[in-house]
Amino acid sequence: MHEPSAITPDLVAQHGITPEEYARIRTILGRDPNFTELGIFSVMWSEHCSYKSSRVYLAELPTRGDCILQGPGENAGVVDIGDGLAIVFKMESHNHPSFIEPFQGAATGVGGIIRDIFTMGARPIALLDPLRFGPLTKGKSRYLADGVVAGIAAYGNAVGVPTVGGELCVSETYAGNPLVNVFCLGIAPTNRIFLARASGEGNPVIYVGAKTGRDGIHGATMASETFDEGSEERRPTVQVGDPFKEKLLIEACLEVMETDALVGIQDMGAAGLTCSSCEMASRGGTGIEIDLARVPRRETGMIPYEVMLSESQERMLLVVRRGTERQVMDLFHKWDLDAVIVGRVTGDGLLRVKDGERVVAEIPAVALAEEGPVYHRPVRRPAYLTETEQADLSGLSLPEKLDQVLLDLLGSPNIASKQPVWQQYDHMLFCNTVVEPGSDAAVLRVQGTRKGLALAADGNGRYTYLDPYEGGKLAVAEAARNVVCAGARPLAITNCLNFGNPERPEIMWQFAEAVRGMGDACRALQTPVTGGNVSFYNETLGTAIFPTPIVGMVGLLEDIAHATTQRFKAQGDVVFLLGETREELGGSEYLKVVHGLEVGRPPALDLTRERAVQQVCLEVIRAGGVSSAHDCADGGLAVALAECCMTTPKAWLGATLTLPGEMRPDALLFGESASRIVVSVRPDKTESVRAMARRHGVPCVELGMVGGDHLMLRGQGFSLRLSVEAIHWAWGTGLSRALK
Amino acid sequence: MLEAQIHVTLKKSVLDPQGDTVRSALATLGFPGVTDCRIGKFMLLRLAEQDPAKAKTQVDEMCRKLLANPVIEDYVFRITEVAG
Amino acid sequence: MLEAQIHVTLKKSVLDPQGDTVRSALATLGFPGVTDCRIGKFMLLRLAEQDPAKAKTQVDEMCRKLLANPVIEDYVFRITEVAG
Amino acid sequence: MKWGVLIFPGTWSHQDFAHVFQDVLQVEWGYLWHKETSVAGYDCLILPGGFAHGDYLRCGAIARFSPIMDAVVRFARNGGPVMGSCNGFQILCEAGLLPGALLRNDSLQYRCRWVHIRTERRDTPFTRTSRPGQVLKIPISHGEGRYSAPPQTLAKLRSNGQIVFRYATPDGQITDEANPNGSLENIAGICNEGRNVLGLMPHPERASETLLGSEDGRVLFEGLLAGALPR
Ligand SMILES: Nc1ncnc2c1ncn2[C@@H]1O[C@H](COP(=O)(O)OP(=O)(O)O)[C@@H](O)[C@H]1O
Ligand SMILES: [Mg+2]
Repeated sequence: MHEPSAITPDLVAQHGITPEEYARIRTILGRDPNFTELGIFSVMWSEHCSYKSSRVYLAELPTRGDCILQGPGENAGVVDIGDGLAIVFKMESHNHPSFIEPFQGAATGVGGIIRDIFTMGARPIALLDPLRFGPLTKGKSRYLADGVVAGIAAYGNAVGVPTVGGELCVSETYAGNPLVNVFCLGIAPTNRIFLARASGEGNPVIYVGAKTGRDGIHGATMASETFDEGSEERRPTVQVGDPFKEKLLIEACLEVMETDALVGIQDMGAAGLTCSSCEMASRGGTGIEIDLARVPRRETGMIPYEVMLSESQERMLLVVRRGTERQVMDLFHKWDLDAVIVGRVTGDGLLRVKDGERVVAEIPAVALAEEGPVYHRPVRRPAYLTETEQADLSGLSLPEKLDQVLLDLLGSPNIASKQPVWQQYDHMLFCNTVVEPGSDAAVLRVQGTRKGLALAADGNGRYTYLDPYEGGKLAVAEAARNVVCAGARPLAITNCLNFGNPERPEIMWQFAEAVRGMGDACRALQTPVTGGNVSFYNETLGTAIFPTPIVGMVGLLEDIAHATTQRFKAQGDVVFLLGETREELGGSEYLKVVHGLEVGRPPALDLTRERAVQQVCLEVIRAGGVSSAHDCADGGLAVALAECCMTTPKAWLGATLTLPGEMRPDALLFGESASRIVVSVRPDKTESVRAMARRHGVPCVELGMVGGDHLMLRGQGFSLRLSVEAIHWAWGTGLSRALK
Repeated sequence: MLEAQIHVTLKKSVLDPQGDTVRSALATLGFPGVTDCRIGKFMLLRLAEQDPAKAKTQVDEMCRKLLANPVIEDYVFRITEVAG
Repeated sequence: MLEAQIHVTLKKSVLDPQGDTVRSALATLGFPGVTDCRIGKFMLLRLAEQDPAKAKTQVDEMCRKLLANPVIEDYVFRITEVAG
Repeated sequence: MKWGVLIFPGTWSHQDFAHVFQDVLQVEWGYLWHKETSVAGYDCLILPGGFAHGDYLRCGAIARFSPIMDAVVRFARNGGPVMGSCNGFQILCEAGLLPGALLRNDSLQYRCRWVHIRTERRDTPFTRTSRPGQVLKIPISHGEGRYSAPPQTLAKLRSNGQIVFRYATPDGQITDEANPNGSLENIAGICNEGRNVLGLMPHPERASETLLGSEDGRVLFEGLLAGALPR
């Protein structure tokens, strides 16, 4: 790359900088920026790094709580779980890179989120991978799905962080823009959390890890653009992940953190060296001076612009106490990692970049990191809503063979077992996994304590499309319900908000509403938001994806003995439904799979009721005698009950159940009314379950009994009977059949 | 019988962590004189096609469609006559 | 400058499921005429050594020691002069 | 009885073995860094799972040249018990301490799941307290675990009784469906002629507590803990 001789309006525009933003840059600098500075501003003020469109809304999310040690603003949130331990977690998207190169895009997404966690001093112990693709029958979507899953497996397995859960949803809406979100959780002593701050004038700044190449230059800017036909050409060099190097970085950084040398640390993620240096300085209220001539490089002839903007993976920036640099570098060398002093902390508040003696950029760090533009973009309620809301579902024809409908639903990719995915991920490393993938939430024990953690990721794009506010609420509620079913009290969330182009008022409205919904649900369920990620511009050729907020929920079990799974355990157990079923078919999987419709309103969610249902479920689990708990979500009650039957293969457990309710059988069986949980309990516990439900004012019906090798469901106007073997076959092979 | 010998390599600018690791392993093993190491794939395809010109078109298409990933890899190939 | 081009392939007797999978993927893609497919590794090493004969001895040793596993793999290589 | 757990760059199961030794079995143990050159003071060596050196080139190919491997080879030649699990098995094969090689799973995919393995031999220090034909429920987690060996090697393994574990159904049948990776003859673990070096793909350390789903893996440690070794 060559440095252009002049900063023209064209060049400014190519950097995604508006004329107004450019004017601000001139005011900040008191002059025109040079090319390197223009590049630096363009990445730091990109949507991806500056959150310029979303900031005003995110500010309304609840972020405080008794157990919250660190909310949004650092690399990841930190939550106190007692016993001197804290959990550190966050979710991020890697949608755009994964579309360009699914394997490497997903792999580097995993690498990036893991760095965010160990940067804080925590050992990463779990990953979740919420994924969205187009229908797997389409060649391109298949290719993307295969590549993404293989990339996550390749990186996660090699780096040694188990992937204990996730999501896989397919829908036409993601065909031109898949979603690859990755959640990571780590654990750290409460008194040894590290922040990304550069303090102490004169302290050395150390560069650690992989050498810098031309990878991913303008990755952050790309994440701030939609795809069109020209995207292929503007493609930056694809970043390739090196999980081996990352593993060494984890171990070496955690080892450095045990000394008292470290002052601040940040990984080089989006916008690489630029972002890590100016954010550390800005947060520390200091300046940083770095010399690019000392930066280890993989390629020759790189100009300062390229070195500053490179997104080469597996690199970290450290500030250490003066006098400890030798000790720190020796430690990295022990792990065969490059470690070089590239600069020092200054007192002038500037990010000063030198190339040898020559100063190539000089910008106030705060201006880059904190004073980026903030937009109140116009919002407008989308017109399609009038149509979808008014859809009349009462005239919908009732399928004749409801048992076949149930099998079809169980075999549809969104409901079918995701084992073909998660069996490719190590999900047991660290000997913590008490509940493996395949139940409502994964449960990990916390070594050295009696505690456990439950993790779940949820988000329903269709609901959010049909009603963004309710969709936002429902995502939080379902995630919380999932960890509750595992026996855990919901603690806090992180999120990843995947939306279209925020410059379109309809998209901005969807965003604003969804965030408002999430905020309300988080307040009601007392699960603050510890951080997250916004991914805009998820569009191809002008068509946006369904607005898809994904929630990563963490719950705490005070006693790991309460860990519960969704599967029936014993003949003779009594099955209860907590919560209420209404005639709500809008936005359901049934409507889509059987009738090809994505209309109506999503199920109504009463947050007070939701909280009460969750409370009852937790209380009955803690009281003992509960064999299983499973929330009703995609596919409704019938699907949830069928899923409960799938115990270990060849040890089938059916049930004979009567579903009360006076409504269309399909609504009763497959409607997705919120706030419902199926529990099975020992026969001697039925009275106490009823009593607890009564105390919380939660509807609680006894459906019947576990036993036999068939699932029998009876109700007003229907009766269906399926062998558990048939259920298991439909559900167990659904995904692999879709992939054939 | 025709055989296609295909070499698929990472593009120059793309990081090759495997090659780098092997290079440093070789250095530790007493071969410090390896200044660069890149690792790619080598594929041997037996073809039913008898006409070398047609085979060439086919193999090129196979490479573009499946055997190489154009985003990060380059490929070259040769068609030769081998004993069946 | 000298460059070693090394081919490491699975021994004939060793099953190559990857090759088989690629072959059947090619068939599905509309190339039924691939009767066999074997996949191996291709390595390019830049050498500091200037003497081709010495380079040859060195590379052969590298292959025996590290680059190929004699239990399952065969190797061949060539040393060529390339522009630095 | 002191257990030594080796760490190569990229190893990841060492912490799990340490956890089992420390918290479950409560025995003496210590880590051995790959750059060390002596294993003095240890009675049994464990080569744990992971991706040593990223498993680049071939699994275990680079790790076998670590400085510590000379000491491991000497220890093994003197009859010291050495167990390699997963990546550790791959390293032992590359190092020539065990015959054969581990190739890419026939599914071409990584597999992490519970399997059952049948104990074929009780005349090793690791399996001597197991029941005849005991079936162990134990997890695997690997992308390259397909055991392969030339026919002569395989014949020798058979005639010497070196095949210690085979993938089996829960009731001990050796079937194709029970084979998770396409290993020859369902081989899950083998030992050397001296019977003191064991390699297996499954992870005994992950099956050492009922809370995690199985305690069957403990049998592999208990044999050694049961008392003096018959040398
Ligand atoms: N991409 C994935 N990676 C790992 N695990 C997954 C993935 N998709 C789904 N799972 C697991 O499969 C199970 C069912 O997922 P899902 O149907 O989304 O659950 P729910 O409806 O309860 O949220 C969960 O345990 C989940 O963690
Ligand atoms: Mg659920």
